[in-house]
Amino acid sequence: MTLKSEPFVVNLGPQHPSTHGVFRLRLTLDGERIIDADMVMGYLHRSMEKLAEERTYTQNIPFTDRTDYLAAMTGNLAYVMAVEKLMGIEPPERALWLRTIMSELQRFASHCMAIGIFANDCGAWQTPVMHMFRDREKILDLFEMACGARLTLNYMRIGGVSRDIPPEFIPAARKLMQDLPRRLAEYESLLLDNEIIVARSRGIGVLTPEEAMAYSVSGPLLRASGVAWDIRTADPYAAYDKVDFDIAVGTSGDVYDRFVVRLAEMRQSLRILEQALDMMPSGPIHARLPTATAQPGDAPVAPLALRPPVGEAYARIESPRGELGFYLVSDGGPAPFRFHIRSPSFINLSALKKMTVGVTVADAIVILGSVDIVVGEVDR
Amino acid sequence: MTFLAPWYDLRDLGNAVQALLDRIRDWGAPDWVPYAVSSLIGAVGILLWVVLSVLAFIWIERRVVALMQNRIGPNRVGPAGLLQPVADALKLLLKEPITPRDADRILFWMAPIVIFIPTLVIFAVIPFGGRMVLADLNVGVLFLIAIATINTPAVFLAGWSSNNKYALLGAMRTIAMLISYEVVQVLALLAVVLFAGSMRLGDIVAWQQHYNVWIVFLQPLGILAYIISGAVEINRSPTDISEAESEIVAGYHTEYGGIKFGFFYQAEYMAGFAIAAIITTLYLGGYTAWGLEKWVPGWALFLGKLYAVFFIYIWSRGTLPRLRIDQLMSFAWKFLLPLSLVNVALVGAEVLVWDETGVSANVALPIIGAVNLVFCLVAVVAWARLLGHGAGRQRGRRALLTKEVGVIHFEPAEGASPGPAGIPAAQALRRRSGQA
Amino acid sequence: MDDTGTVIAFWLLAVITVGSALMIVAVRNLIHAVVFMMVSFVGIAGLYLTLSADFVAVTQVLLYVGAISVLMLFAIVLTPGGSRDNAETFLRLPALALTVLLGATLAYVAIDTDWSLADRGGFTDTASAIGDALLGKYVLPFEIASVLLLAAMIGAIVLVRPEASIEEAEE
Amino acid sequence: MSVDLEHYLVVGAILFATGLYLALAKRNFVGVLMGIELMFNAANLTFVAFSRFVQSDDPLSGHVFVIFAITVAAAEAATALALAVLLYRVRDTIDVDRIDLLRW
Repeated sequence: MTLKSEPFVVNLGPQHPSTHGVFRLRLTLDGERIIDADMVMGYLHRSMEKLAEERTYTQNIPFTDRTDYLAAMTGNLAYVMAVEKLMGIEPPERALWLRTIMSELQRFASHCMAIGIFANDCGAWQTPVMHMFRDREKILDLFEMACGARLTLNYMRIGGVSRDIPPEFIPAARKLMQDLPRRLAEYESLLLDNEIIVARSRGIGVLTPEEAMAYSVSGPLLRASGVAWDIRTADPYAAYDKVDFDIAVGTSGDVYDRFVVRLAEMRQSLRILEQALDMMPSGPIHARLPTATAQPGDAPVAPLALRPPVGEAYARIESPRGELGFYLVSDGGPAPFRFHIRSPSFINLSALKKMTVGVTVADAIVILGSVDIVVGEVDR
Repeated sequence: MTFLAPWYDLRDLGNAVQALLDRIRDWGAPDWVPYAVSSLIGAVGILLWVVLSVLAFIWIERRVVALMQNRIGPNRVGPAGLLQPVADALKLLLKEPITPRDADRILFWMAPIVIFIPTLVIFAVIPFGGRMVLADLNVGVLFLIAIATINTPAVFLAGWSSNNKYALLGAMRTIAMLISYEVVQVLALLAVVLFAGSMRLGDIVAWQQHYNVWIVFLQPLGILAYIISGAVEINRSPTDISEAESEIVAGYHTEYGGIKFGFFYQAEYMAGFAIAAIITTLYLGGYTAWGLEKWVPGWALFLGKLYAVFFIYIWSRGTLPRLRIDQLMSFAWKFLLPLSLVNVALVGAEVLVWDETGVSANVALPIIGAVNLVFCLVAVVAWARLLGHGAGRQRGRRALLTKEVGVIHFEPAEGASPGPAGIPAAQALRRRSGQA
Repeated sequence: MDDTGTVIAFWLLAVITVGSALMIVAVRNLIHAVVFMMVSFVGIAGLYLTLSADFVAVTQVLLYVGAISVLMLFAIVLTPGGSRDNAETFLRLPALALTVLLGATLAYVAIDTDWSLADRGGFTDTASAIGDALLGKYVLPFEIASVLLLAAMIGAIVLVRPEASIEEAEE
Repeated sequence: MSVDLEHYLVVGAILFATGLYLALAKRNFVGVLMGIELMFNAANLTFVAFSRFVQSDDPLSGHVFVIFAITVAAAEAATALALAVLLYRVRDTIDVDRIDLLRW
């Protein structure tokens, strides 16, 4: 005698309040329990990697704002680092420190968003998001001061940054540094000790270190599973080898730990920022670039386009979402021959099925929130 | 002047109505005329009050929650945004009434109306003042519960007839929750009835007035259980899982737009007021306040308390995340139900002892209040600990800080279950430590 | 019972009750049938009220409308989409004949018999009297009913428990 | 015009007949169950009507019986619907025509 029950297929998305963009999760349910989960991506595919092959290296920088639009700085940074690696350019010291400051500010802002939205997914009706936005806005103010934009920043340049920070930046940043730890303590006490958040996230969506590594997840997701892996320490870039900070590691690999790790990382970001503000040297912010003097033939390209030597390069950084890598192949022309983004959101998402099968719908939403995807980066 | 006096006695609007009815009777109208007139006045009065309150509280809730969220809230339409609810209502009225193609058309249109009625009918038995009650039923408390249950099929019909999966999920969740929390609700109210010895709401208020004690002081656990189950009934966070926005979009009313959604919205607020009114009447002394009702209009006291209770729900909505359905169900069945049962038994014993010994109320009530308060605190804390909640090991865990790259620190949380295809966590840990 | 209000109420409620009961037979959609059944139950509760049986009326709403109808809706949703019609079996005509006969007989008996009517007003307070009766004179049936409910509850749970968990329990 | 015992009894008779027809003729298990519930209600209505109108030393007994009947109906409904769900699981149908084999 067999028992029959009709599976119930629910499409979470592409239009759904909690898929953080146009991402579709096709759940097969038995009651409230998920027995199968399919991820359907591509609703936001803009063919960036192909488009980039038609544009010069400099023109590609704005694209990198628009993949992970919640962390444009780190997107910029990873791309220009790849180009610099390809061309063998060494940015000046001040540019490296500026990049560090901007990356950490961006990390803080992005984690604000991640945690706020995660709390929203848990059902806290907008309040944590709004509180987190308050602080994120202040960081965006700093960005506006530095480069005039708030979201799609286009700040990094190949060989440095687009412009130096104005004189009022450092005092404003220092003032913010004094404010933020108090706010952070507020969030920690508000959210970490919250019985309902603990009940909703403890022991949910567990990834063991083995599984996490097998799925190649990175960033807070990997660290929450107990693997102390942070590219800032493992493969230092910018000025991270000169500052002192710790890797925040969770021990249970569940949703709660991802959230804890992000909060701890925000504290570490503040630590890095304080050191960086103290240690920032003066000097040029841009390296001298080898200008393209001879244009081969009569190719219709922009004048002064950079022509990296033939070869390939992969540069990776620790973006707020994990290992963000840019792989570039140059055929010596003004545009990359191949442009590939190793986007952490996309790869972290691959573990979603593993985490969601067997839990309830409500858990799946929280797990998706804990992965912290940006669909612009998933679909590119 | 004998005729005018009661008209100006605003402490109880029932007097004014009575004066009017007496006039009508004096004119020699048949018996049913004053009866019909008083019903009409009551019904229209309640309807007006409810609609105005809902409009006001939509604005208040939005402003208060905005305050909690560092926002300003509606401030464009009218002075301080006061006309925003009116504008919203107009917008809903003018929207196109969309019916999904595969919906069950009749039920789809019927559900918003059906859900509207019981929430309105509840107010008929609520005493707003000494004589301001439309129908002081003999079985008032039972009536409240019975009418509230009509919501259940209405919600189900809304969810089912939409022919939408989110709506169906929401409807199923709502039914499961309402049925579970109804039991708790009944038990909480039963304890009140045991004290007052009557199911008539007017008698319960009179009892509280007579002994100068609000039942909340005798029934801390009861009001706790009732507030929580009330939150479940009106879908307010942390128990708003039946319309959990982040999970199932809007639950059973996902497919509803325009004025049909307006009905649901209004009904939800009205149900909130109904719960607040029940709490006020049964636990907070209704329209009385230790003799204050001699100077202040009773209905003003009542409304003040009602709005204060409703504010709790606004507050919780602005602050608390949502529980999962199984957590909420186990909260009802494992936590509230046993405690409510014990509570009822305790109250029964107390009332019995009080009756048998014949102690004066001045002695008995403080003792009962103290005993119940201690019982409430001890039982809640002890039972929560027993079920493994609120203990230190659960909460406030901070991340580990390390500088060593590539080292693995892993110990799975208690109760974490590996996924179906996963490596059991403990096994992985053993393997890991073996390697190290 | 000849005051105008009661008479109007009775006829209104009687029409609602009987009409929706007949609609249960007539409609083709099972969910609609359950809805009509709920309306019929509410109508019966109203009839109880005209008989000054307030406690019974409220209990009727609480249990039939709030619980049993919902159980039926649940049963319909938990069973396949295909069997949500409200069709009759081949026994339709014999059943119709039988029920018409039975209804006519009952009605005839009801009208024809000379009941020993009491000239008594409506009840004033039924709830406490019923409570006294249940815990006094009828305490044994009351206890038996509670045992019956418990048994039914356990039985229902055992019946629909998934097979797997039974096997697990046996292990 | 007045309303008397006979009126209620006739309403009860019609309800009972309707319920009986549902129980006899409907193909769906839930439909049959609805018929049974309707018959319960008809009986209850008759009880309450008698309790109100007929001479008795203990007129409220009718109400008490109704309370018992409702209790039994609740128990019956719960069990019967559990059976319906089980039946569907086992036989893939809740059509009473097709479950006449007297075996699972």
